[in-house]
Amino acid sequence: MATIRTNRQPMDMERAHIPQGEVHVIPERCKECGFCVGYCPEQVLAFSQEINAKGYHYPVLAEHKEDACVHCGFCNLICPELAIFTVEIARQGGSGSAGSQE
Amino acid sequence: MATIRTNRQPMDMERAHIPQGEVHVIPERCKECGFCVGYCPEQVLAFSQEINAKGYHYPVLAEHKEDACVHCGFCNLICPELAIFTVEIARQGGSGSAGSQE
Amino acid sequence: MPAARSSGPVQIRFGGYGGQGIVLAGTLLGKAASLYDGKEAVFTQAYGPEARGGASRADVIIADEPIDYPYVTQPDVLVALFQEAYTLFGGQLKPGGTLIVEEDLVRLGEPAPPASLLPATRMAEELGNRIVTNVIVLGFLVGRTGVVSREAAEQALKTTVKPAALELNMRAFEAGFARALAAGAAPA
Amino acid sequence: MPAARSSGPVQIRFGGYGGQGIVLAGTLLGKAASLYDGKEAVFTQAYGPEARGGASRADVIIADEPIDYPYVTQPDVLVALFQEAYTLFGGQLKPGGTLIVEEDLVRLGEPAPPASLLPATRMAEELGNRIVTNVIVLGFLVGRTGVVSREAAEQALKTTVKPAALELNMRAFEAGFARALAAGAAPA
Amino acid sequence: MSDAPQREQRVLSGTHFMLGDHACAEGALAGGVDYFGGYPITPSTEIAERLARRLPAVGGKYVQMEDELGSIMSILGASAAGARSLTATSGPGFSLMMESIGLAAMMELPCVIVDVQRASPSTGLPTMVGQSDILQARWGSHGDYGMAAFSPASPQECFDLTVHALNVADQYRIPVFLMMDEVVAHMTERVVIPPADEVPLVHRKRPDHKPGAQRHLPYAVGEDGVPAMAHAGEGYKVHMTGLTHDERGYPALTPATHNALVNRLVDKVRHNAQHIMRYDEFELDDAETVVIAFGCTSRSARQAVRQARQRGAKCGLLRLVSVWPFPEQRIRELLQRGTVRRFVVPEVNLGQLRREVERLTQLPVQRINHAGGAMPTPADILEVLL
Amino acid sequence: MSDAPQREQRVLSGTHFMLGDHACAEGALAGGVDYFGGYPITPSTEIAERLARRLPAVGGKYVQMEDELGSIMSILGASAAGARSLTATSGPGFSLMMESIGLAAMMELPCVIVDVQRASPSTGLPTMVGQSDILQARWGSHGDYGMAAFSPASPQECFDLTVHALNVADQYRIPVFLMMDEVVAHMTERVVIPPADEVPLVHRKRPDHKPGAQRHLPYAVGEDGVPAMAHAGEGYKVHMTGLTHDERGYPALTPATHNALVNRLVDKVRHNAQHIMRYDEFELDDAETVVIAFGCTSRSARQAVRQARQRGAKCGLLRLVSVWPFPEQRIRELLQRGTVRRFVVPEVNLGQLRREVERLTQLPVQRINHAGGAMPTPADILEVLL
Amino acid sequence: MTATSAVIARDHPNDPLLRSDRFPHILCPGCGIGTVIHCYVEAMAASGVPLDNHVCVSGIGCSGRAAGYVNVDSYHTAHGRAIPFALGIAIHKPELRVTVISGDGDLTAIGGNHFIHAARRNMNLTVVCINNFNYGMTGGQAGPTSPRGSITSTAPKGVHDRPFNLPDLARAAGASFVARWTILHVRQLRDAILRGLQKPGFSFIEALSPCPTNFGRANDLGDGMAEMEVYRQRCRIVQELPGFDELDIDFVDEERPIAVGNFVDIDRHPYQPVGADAFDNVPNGTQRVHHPVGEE
Amino acid sequence: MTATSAVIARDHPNDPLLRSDRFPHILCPGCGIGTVIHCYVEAMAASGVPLDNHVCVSGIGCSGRAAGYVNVDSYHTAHGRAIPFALGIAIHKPELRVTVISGDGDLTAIGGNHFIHAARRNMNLTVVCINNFNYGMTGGQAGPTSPRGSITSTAPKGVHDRPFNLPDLARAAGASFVARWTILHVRQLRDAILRGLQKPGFSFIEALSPCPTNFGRANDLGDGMAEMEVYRQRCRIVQELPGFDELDIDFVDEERPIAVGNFVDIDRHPYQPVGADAFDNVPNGTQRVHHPVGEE
Repeated sequence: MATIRTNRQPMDMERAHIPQGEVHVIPERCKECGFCVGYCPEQVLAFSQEINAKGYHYPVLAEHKEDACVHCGFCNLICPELAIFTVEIARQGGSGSAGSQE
Repeated sequence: MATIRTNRQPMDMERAHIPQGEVHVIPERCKECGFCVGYCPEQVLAFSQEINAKGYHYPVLAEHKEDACVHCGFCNLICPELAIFTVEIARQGGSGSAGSQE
Repeated sequence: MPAARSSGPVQIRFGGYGGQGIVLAGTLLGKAASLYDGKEAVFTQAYGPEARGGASRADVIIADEPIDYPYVTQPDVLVALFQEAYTLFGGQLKPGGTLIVEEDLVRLGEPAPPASLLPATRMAEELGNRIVTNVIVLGFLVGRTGVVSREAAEQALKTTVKPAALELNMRAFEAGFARALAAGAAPA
Repeated sequence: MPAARSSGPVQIRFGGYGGQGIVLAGTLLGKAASLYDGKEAVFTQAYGPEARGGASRADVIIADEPIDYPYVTQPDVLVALFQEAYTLFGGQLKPGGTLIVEEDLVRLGEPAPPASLLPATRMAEELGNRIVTNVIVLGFLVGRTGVVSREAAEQALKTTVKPAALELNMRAFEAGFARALAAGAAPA
Repeated sequence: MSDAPQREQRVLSGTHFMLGDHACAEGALAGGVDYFGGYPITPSTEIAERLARRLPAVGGKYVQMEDELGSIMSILGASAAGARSLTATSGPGFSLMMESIGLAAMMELPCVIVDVQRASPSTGLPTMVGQSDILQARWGSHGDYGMAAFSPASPQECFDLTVHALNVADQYRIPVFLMMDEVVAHMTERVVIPPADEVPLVHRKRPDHKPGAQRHLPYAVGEDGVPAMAHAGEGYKVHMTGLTHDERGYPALTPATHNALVNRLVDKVRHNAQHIMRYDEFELDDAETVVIAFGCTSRSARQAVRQARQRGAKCGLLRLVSVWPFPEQRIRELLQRGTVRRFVVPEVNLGQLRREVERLTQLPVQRINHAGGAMPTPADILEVLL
Repeated sequence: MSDAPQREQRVLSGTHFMLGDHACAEGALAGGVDYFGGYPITPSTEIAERLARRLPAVGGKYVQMEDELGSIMSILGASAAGARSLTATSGPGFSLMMESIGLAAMMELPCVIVDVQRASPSTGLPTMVGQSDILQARWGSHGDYGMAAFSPASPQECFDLTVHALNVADQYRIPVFLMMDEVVAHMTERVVIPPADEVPLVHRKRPDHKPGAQRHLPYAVGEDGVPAMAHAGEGYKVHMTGLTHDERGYPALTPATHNALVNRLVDKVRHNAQHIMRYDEFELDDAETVVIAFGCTSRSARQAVRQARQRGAKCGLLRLVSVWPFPEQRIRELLQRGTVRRFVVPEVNLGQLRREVERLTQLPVQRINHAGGAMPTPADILEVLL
Repeated sequence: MTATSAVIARDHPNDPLLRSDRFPHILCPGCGIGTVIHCYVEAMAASGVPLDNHVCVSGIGCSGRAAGYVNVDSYHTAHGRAIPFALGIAIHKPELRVTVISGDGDLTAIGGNHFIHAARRNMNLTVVCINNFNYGMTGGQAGPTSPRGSITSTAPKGVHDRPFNLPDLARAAGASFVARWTILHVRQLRDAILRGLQKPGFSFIEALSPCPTNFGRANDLGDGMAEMEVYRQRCRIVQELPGFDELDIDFVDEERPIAVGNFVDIDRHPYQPVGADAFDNVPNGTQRVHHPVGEE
Repeated sequence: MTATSAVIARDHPNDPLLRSDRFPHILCPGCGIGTVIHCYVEAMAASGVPLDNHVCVSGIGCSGRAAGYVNVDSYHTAHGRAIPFALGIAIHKPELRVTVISGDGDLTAIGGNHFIHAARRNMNLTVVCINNFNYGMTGGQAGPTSPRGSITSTAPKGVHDRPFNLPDLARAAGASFVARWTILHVRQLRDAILRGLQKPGFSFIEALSPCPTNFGRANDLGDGMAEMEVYRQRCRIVQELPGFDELDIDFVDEERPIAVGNFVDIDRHPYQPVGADAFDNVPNGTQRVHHPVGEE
């Protein structure tokens, strides 16, 4: 699925500072709607191979995206199940924000 | 009460021909609202001295207005009681349409 | 006046048209009896859309004992303030009952029954305001029948009418009451 | 299979999740019995918003006599098409009743009760469309228990399924039925 | 029935394995319904859904209204224009229809309202069974009025009684209620639909004079108390009002007119109760215990009676097919036999119809109640019978 | 009662010559009403008009709603926020309120609904008397639920019973109906309003713990079956639903929960019937004929009994002040004396409450009915008594 | 020379269009409901639709009595429910032209939901709302059209909430023809009703009318003529739907004009019930059409 | 390298704002109601109004379950009647900020009358209408917001009548703040609700949401993502309320844009109940105010 362009910039994004986020997931709440995976501006997420108790594939970090989260909060707010959120952490070196360069 | 100027010309009025009307009244229907008397464009009408069975003064022809009705139909349509109407008659000579010259 | 003096219930009916103030007259009468004469009283009136512009009625029952059935069935006293009221209610008056009519608005017909004729509207106009026609009627009724005491009626007026209008109303009541006395009836 | 051959009512419960088509399976079974086998049958299912996405059930009772109470209380036959259905309904099965489970989606646990294992989803995929999982299950059930005749079931299919899909459904029924026979059960 | 071209078969003659709700919808079609106005509500929605598909295909009209207030008023309007009309709802929607049910009774507009009862009060258990709108059906609108109510116990009866309800509504010009319950509505069983020409249809009485020939009096009645009905658009210049009215349909605001009118509205049903009423007897001949039940509960009751008989208990079942009129006379007859010792009334409510039984007898009336969500089982009833 | 500054006297202590509708409004004020939401309808409008003037002047709120559906829901919302709240209507509006009455019962939101009965069904005779919503008050909403209904026979009782109705609603958290009738509403008599501190006020039970201290369970009950009520805005984080619910107020869609809940709702009234109920006895001691009457009709009945006694007829009157709960037990007691030979039930309807009497006895129950517009006169009743 | 009598008549030429045996009607002197009834029956006669194909439906209230006075099939229904009743007739017999005449309280307070939904569906209905700014039948309570500041029996110190702009509401809900006139503008009113009768879809005509007994007496408009004078002095005819506030009626601010006119006249496909035919993709778009209605 | 797990959590930071013991909720996968609830609780927390002063009221239907999931005083009332229930609370305790969250069927079909009247009065209420174009709870029937041509269980051949333009209807009825967003526009949606919570008077926020189980399945929008993609491709943000037809939502015409935005934001005096004070002649006029809401 293609990266979506939301009509506006992510809320906290500033040119001067791109925060790094850590993705937290509550697998048992997930119903695999795909909103977080589909609309993460940095394409950080993918579906799990495992299923939860109800049989749903929940979000995990996509390949090579372990450091790509910019803590924009979009996945958190759009999740209808309150099953995902991000926490800001100290930015580590690396190419994590590649996805935002498209 | 002053003559009203309705926003538009009476329906059937044409410069070429001013019809003459004969006013018919059903006194027992009248409740003396005054709409016909108040808004006759030719000020043809006045209130009766007599009252009907319910105690209301109904419309009669005003002094010197016996021939002034131009059969515009306004009194007919505005009467909430269907207690008055006009009938077109052959125009007689005289100063009947003085009211329209104001 | 027999009905008024009896200890049984007295039924009074006012018949008038809108604007004549019979509802207030009835209320004042009932209030006078109930609150200031230590009697029982109930007031009722007719309601209904068809009644508009037509005859309406205001009924009072006054008694020494609690009143069960609240409606006037056969008036001991009938006050007819215009023609239609007399036409409608005249036949219901109890034999020997008291009939009071607006002298200028009611024609009793032939043979005319015994009646007290009261030019209430004219009297009100003489007092300066047609609006007190009803209180003149009330004063006359009290004077003529004694169903309530003069004091009770005046007290009812005082506790009901707006202060600014009280003086006029008291004069109206007095005018009606005086006319009744002049006509020869003795209050209870 | 004792329950199926007895003249008393037979209670069949399908447990599955949305999309597995158990409502159609139950309806077909009831229709076959009721319209084409000359028996009495009633079909019921569970409703409710909380049921969405969770386990649902489709129940059929088949009998020779009119059926009064319409609900399955203790299934003679239980078809569990995914784990939660087995968990919920497994304990209700009548002692000695028939248990049919989706081989790939249900783990029977230890000690495993006697059960017919049916890889219905896989079989449907082999036939080209998972949508006929339910008809494979039906074919197997009919072959395994004989609660309705093969002819009646096929007739029910013919009068229910859209013509374009009939051939696939008939193959699916046949596949399920054949597997039951291969597994050693004799139809009635 | 509309003359519009019918692109599908109106009467689905044949033998079907059919959901109760769908059988009701097919009964509406076979019974000649021209117009359905409705609003979705569980567990009646399947009736609307089936009619949304089927009714237009046979020349009828389906309108999904904005609410139940609109639903019932639209079927009354359609009825005034000559349609056989019907709506379907459940408890909360039924409550919303109460005001207009009074209008139907007062204007004498035939209509059928299906109430698929669920566990109540309020929102309750929307997907589960109740039988607790039975007294509401009788008394839910303000004032006294005539009505009838039927309660099917099977999908077959959902079909049959919908037809009957439409006939009764038309014949007596009253609102008729089909008091289904969720069990019956959501149960699939064999339903036999007769050939179209064997569906019994009774239609409303129509004026015996042409429009314009004489003044039409919309509420003039003969001995049977049912006025002939002229429809909108036929030239009779009908007037109808929910106010107390005279034969002309004009407001006549007097106690005497009101008393005569309302008594006539009630008498239409009372005097024809034997024609409207339906019930079913099972093993009653020597019964000492009489079970009185209706709708889904009567299924458990029949099974319980059967089982109790096997164990020697002298019991029988009076199954109410019509709940209103209530078969008072039949029960009095049973009582006159002198063999009856007690009544048992199982219901999915806290004891509504048992009150009617209590009016008729001082014998014990035992209640078996569930407030809703589940019907009494045969075992529940058997326990009381033994 | 609101703490807002009161610019007028809330309790109009003293002796008045007052219209029944106005006495009801003054009862509402004296009974502590904070919120009135209403919609005009004859013959209840004078209640609204008086409260529109008086309520804001004592710090309360009057809202004229868009319809009766809105009226009742707004008083339920106000009740949830802690208000003593009331609405007033007449038959057609009462019918429209039926759905939400079920919500009031299910959520256990105290409220008082005044129904000034007029001649019905439908629009009927809007300005004339009826008593034909009495069974509707009991059964008009879908399902079973607990409620109470009072029927005043005088302006004084309009005052007194409005206060009592508010108390009962609060104490048991049920909808309470004041079933007035047009005669009583439009009658002016002496009304004595006690000093403010002598108006008997009973308020709803409140949580015995502070918000946040522990989890608040909105529907946890003790022995009396009535849950303590926390209000919106107090921090208890209440949840309420019209669905079948558990102690937390959460939906709990099982038959067992439903059965327990609905039985509790009904038992709140049944178990406290003796506290809620009011009736009045007149000349009953040796009565062979017992007249049972309520509202305006009881006035004619009392007069008729008085007159019949004068002529030697052994009769008496059981005047129902509470119509629901119906005084079953008292009637059974009367029956046990063995002196009663018959009952006479005059009503301005076609025989509604007489059905309740019939449930309790096989003695003759004679009806005196008028469908509406006029009440039975003393002579009508006397004729039957002699 | 003193005033002389007009010709004394016993019948009115329009009597056949009316249930004239019921005249005089129950409405008060100075009330404009009779005028609206008169405009309706004239429009009906001029519509080209046979009289037997006209149906009139009313709700409850003074204006709700209208159905009882017109000599066509007519139904005086329940409070607020005239529109769905009319809808049932119109759907079952599409050849009939169904007109709803009722009051502001009936149609837009208790009946507001049916009003907006019938407009949304673009039902084949002509709805004439006689707006007299209060509940007349019950004695003058405030309603959703009572102008701010007006005195009523339930707003003794003045109405606080703002009234509906009914033309704007009707338009936003989806009506095809929307007009407002007063009963002083009898010809325009009649012609607007006529336009409504001839036009497919949902037509809405608001007719402002005095209620001297209740609204008038409480608001220094003591007889019908006083309110008519306000109309005469303050009404302004506009051709397009004015802005939201420009449509407000305000009796307190004496400078404020009252906008009247045929505001909306667009073509949009009228309602059809759920059909056996597949949805035909009729463009949803609308266009204003210019007809010289009421502008003779 | 394969995908790696994120941090596995048991609680969500917003759990205290929710009745998290009831999660997972009963709503279907791909349904957007949970997202709206999430936006509401974030707006609530950001509003500056103490949490104890927030009240949430819902009607019946899938969206009506919203009240059951938010950890404030919350009432799940009767179908269509959330607004008058909320009104009673708001009038009796003006210090509370009452939000109504419910569905399109609940608020604008059966509840349409309360909706327009609350807007007319300019009640202090924030009304969030989750519009999923059909009745979800009962299985996908057509409603007053079902776009023309959409397939539903009661319109198997396509809906014929046109849907409401809810923003235009709300504006014409009198709302002070009117917005429409989709659940893809989560931040704008949250901020619009926040604006509603902070603004006196009647705020209306329409939140378009997928209903994959019913509406989606019947209309080739088979899962939530399919409908989200429509939103992504076709939504256009506009600043002023567009014309009537421009607000229409049309899933048949794939070229048609869907207008979203904060359309109306005006100051108009909020409702007060009938008061003891005389009517104060607050000007009725309105003015558009410019707040950069939801336009971060």
